[in-house]
Amino acid sequence: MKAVVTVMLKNGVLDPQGKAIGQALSGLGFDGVGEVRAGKVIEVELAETDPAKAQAAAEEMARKLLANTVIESFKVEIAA
Amino acid sequence: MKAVVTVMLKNGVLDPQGKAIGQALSGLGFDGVGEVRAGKVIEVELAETDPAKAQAAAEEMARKLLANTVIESFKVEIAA
Amino acid sequence: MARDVNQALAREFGLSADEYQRVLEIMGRTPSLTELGIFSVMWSEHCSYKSSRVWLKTLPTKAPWVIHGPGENAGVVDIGEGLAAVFKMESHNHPSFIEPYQGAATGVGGILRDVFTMGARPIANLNALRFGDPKLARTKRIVDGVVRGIGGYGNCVGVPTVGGEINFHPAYNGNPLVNAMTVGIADKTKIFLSAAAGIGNPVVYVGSKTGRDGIHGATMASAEFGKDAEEKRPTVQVGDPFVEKLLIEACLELMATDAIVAIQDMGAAGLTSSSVEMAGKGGVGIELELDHVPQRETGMSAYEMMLSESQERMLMVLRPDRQEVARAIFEKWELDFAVIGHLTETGRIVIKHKGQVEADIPLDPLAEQAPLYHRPTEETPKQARLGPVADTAGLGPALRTLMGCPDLCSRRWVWEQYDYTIGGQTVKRPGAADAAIVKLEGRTRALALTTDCTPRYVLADPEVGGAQAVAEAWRNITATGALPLAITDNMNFANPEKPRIMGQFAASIRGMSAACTALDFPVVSGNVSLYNETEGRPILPTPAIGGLGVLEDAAQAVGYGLTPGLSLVLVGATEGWLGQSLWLREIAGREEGAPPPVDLAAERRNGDFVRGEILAGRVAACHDVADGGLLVAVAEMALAGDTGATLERGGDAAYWYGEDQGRYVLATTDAAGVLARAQAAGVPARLLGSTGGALLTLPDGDTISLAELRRLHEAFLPAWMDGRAS
Amino acid sequence: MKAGIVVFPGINRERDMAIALERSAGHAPRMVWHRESDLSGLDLVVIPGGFSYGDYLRCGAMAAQSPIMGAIRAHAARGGHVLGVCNGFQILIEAGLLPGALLRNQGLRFLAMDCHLKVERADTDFTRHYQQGEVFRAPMAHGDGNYFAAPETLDRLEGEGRVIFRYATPTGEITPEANRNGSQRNIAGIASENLRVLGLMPHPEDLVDPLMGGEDGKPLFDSICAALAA
Ligand SMILES: Nc1ncnc2c1ncn2[C@@H]1O[C@H](COP(=O)(O)OP(=O)(O)O)[C@@H](O)[C@H]1O
Ligand SMILES: [Mg+2]
Repeated sequence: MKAVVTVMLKNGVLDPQGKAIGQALSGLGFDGVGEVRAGKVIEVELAETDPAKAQAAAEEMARKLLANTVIESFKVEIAA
Repeated sequence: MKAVVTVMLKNGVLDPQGKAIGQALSGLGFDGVGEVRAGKVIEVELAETDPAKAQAAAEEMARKLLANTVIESFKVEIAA
Repeated sequence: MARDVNQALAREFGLSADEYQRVLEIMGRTPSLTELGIFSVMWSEHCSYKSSRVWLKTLPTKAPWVIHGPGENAGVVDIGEGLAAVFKMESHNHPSFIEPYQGAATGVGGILRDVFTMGARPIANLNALRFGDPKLARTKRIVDGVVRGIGGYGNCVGVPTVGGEINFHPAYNGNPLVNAMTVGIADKTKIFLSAAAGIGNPVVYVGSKTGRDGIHGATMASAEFGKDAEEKRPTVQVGDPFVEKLLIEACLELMATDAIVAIQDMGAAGLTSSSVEMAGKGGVGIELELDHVPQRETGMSAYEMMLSESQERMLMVLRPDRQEVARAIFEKWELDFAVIGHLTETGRIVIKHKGQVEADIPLDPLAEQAPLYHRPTEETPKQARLGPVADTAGLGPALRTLMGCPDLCSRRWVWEQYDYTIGGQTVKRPGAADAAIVKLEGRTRALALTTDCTPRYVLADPEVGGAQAVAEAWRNITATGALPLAITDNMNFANPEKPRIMGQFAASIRGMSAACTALDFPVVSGNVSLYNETEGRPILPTPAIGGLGVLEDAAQAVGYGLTPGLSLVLVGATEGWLGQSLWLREIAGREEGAPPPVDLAAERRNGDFVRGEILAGRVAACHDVADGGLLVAVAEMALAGDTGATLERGGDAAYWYGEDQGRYVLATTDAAGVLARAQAAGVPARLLGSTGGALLTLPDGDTISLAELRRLHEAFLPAWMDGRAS
Repeated sequence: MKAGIVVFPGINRERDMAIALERSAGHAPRMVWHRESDLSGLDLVVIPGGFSYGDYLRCGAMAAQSPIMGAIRAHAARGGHVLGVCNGFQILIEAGLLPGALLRNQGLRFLAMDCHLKVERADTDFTRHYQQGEVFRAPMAHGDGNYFAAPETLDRLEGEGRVIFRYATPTGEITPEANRNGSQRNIAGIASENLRVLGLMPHPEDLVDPLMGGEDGKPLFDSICAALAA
């Protein structure tokens, strides 16, 4: 299975990259662009075949390594 | 609406970051970790209320700025 | 892969009909796809130097201190105390246009490997960059990517980027130049070469895995690949500086043992050129089993593996009894290590894959019958010497404009993205001296490093321009007090099949040769990049020069920053040569005239005099007079030292902005002594003024505060690139 | 004093650090490969700058998870001294030995330049050879040095006197212009509660010799060597 871990900065943590992207988009002439947040996505191929176990394993990976929970939150999705 | 743009390296393009993360996960004792790919996710708040138009705008943003289409591919999802 | 090998395919691979005929003769049969691939890359311009070789051979390459000249992965010179400097420059122009970040990054990675493959620890990187018109959005994107890429790679591998140069000109709009230079240090008795030896010895692959990166695009674009075409499309090479760092450490650790017989980086045309060159140079045969090549992707064919340009890989021939020692070192550094073949006595390269022989080529004819062209040349017509030009601007306004223009403004925005202090040996940083000064760890000895070329001179007169580029590199090293030893070059030109372009190349080489000989400054390595043109628009001919000099005591090095209470002395003759000057272009709006002549005898005499004064401790600061002329040189010295200057009255725009060659500005407490000694040595010199305060007082009495000058000088790049006032 | 420099794959300022330590201590430190687990006998453990694991994912994240961090934690718990510079600071933070986080520089560019640091406390083992409030110059070279922590954490750090260095002007003012990477409250270096674990972004080790352009960084190494001189 594949686990897709999305890691975003928590609310309240300054996101200079998101801000810069937002400014650049407006500069390119895109209208109506509001807040922009930039994050990371990590796709992990897993040998595990049980979705629940895969989910648990990926969450554990996120807590231990993929996200820094001081500043980031994460979300795990399991795909076949 | 919110557009979520996910940008990944194209298949076949070396992903040094994914490779290093994969090795680190194995080193942490996670078993059965296969290929790991690292990408970016950019969430853009849009004033647009028509999902189809939001989709088209976000794709345009991805092509113009968010993704480097020489080496990256992207995917757009629209959330309410 | 179901492609018939025939002349049409050979043509797609870049081989001419004659060249393909020669392949058929050598092989005595129709080559396999893999064989054709090997011939095409080995006989490509990049690997065979078929258009340039006849001219390169005429460059002076010898001196008592040259240990290895051109022909090895990098040049090697004796720098004293049992040490050697190993250095080379290489281009990554085309990849940097396609993908600026990765193109520049992998350019840095590639030149680093050329240096550490010889047993040297890299201690400094430099670069020479040319970009298009700053008014174009595309130029901005390329500058951003290239600068980030050079920093991203160099900073991560931990080699300081200490110098470089940047020009802007519309001729580079569709074809930027990214030339990267690396300098390394080795024990001069422990230089590693690439000639394979020892029949039966193992051929070992180390580093990253092989993917389909950068495989010659022509074949891949064809329809035969069907629906998986997208998957198999050649991909841009992505650099992994982390792996490169591990590779440096692992290779240097292995080089401290006696395991290595020969070693070569996998650069352009990866496994093909490294295996062919190692076996060819050693006069042995080589057999590879591609099944053992570490692979990143599945289903790769022999053709793909042989042509892949995946980065961060090396090929070695080891002593068989040291194989396990070597394996342990690479495993410690978590790098792939695979025995992929052995040396044979057949004189052939044999490639096996999945039980099949995919290629079997005799090595001698592959090398010896490689095409060699004496392409027709056409001389660039001499430009008339520029007549008098009226100065409608005045000295002060011109200075304000020039100090802020893209070609003369501060490069701080660039170098602040490069780690230039890492290693703890950087004695003169970017912006402090005419050449970067990097000390040798644990010693007082230091190297002086610079890159130089003035393409507008080369366009106007390729021979003068070629000589000028070498002379300027020599002058920049001299201006720090160091003794210039040798150069590397990167010959960037347009399409050599056009006689005018080939004529530029030939004339540049003539000029370079004359300067190298007159200045005892031989060429020890280099690179040629041709076909730099887009839609028929050629780049300016750009023979970039990377110079290296040595200083016995780093403490003797001088920079160009002024301090108060000094006299300024100009060394060298000033005629007021405005032809091809920046003043003419930026102030008068004209690009014309003959470029300033280079008098090599005067160059040498003036430089030797200046170096002598510096080493005698009589000079507090020194700057060569280059782009922009004398007044710009003085203004740069004032800004670097945050100290003003008052210039003596007199002189017109031609005097203060002319770009006459062979000149230096010295700041000294002993002007009378300097002038007397100059006169005795037959060197023209005159008092220019004195230093102090926070103003620059111009020869016409006008004044400019350093604060204003600094604002103008620092504004352009941050404002252009980041929309930020400096 | 026995110092050890921990080398993770991708670390690249270990030689600079060794030069600085040797200049102050008079003898060379020990290089400790990241797979070793024995730090016994060391008074000072130093994690130098560089790009451990390529700085991929997050700077310092992977090194912080490596087995030797257990030994470094134990050393700190025993009251041992630890110094983390640049990537070393990022690793200490990722390992939880120091609080907060280091984000991308504001402006999103790598910054290689001299900065000025104001010494907020000259009474620690790392800073005694400076004067209280003294300003010294140090090269910085990083892409992710933007110090961040929740307001409570910042207040606690300040309250406990654990902010050791701040980015300042050459004359000691704490201004936004002096704070190029955008760190909260201009924080450049912080210490643990017992003041024995110090992390900072700039590189005092690259300014310990007149030939490097000055000796502004040397007092830091003189301080720790004197404090730990046996
Ligand atoms: N313009 C030049 N001037 C002098 N030597 C050159 C020049 N171009 C190439 N060489 C030399 O030719 C050899 C092959 O260079 P190159 O093909 O760039 O090496 P690599 O295979 O490492 O890329 C090297 O020894 C190089 O120094
Ligand atoms: Mg090479």
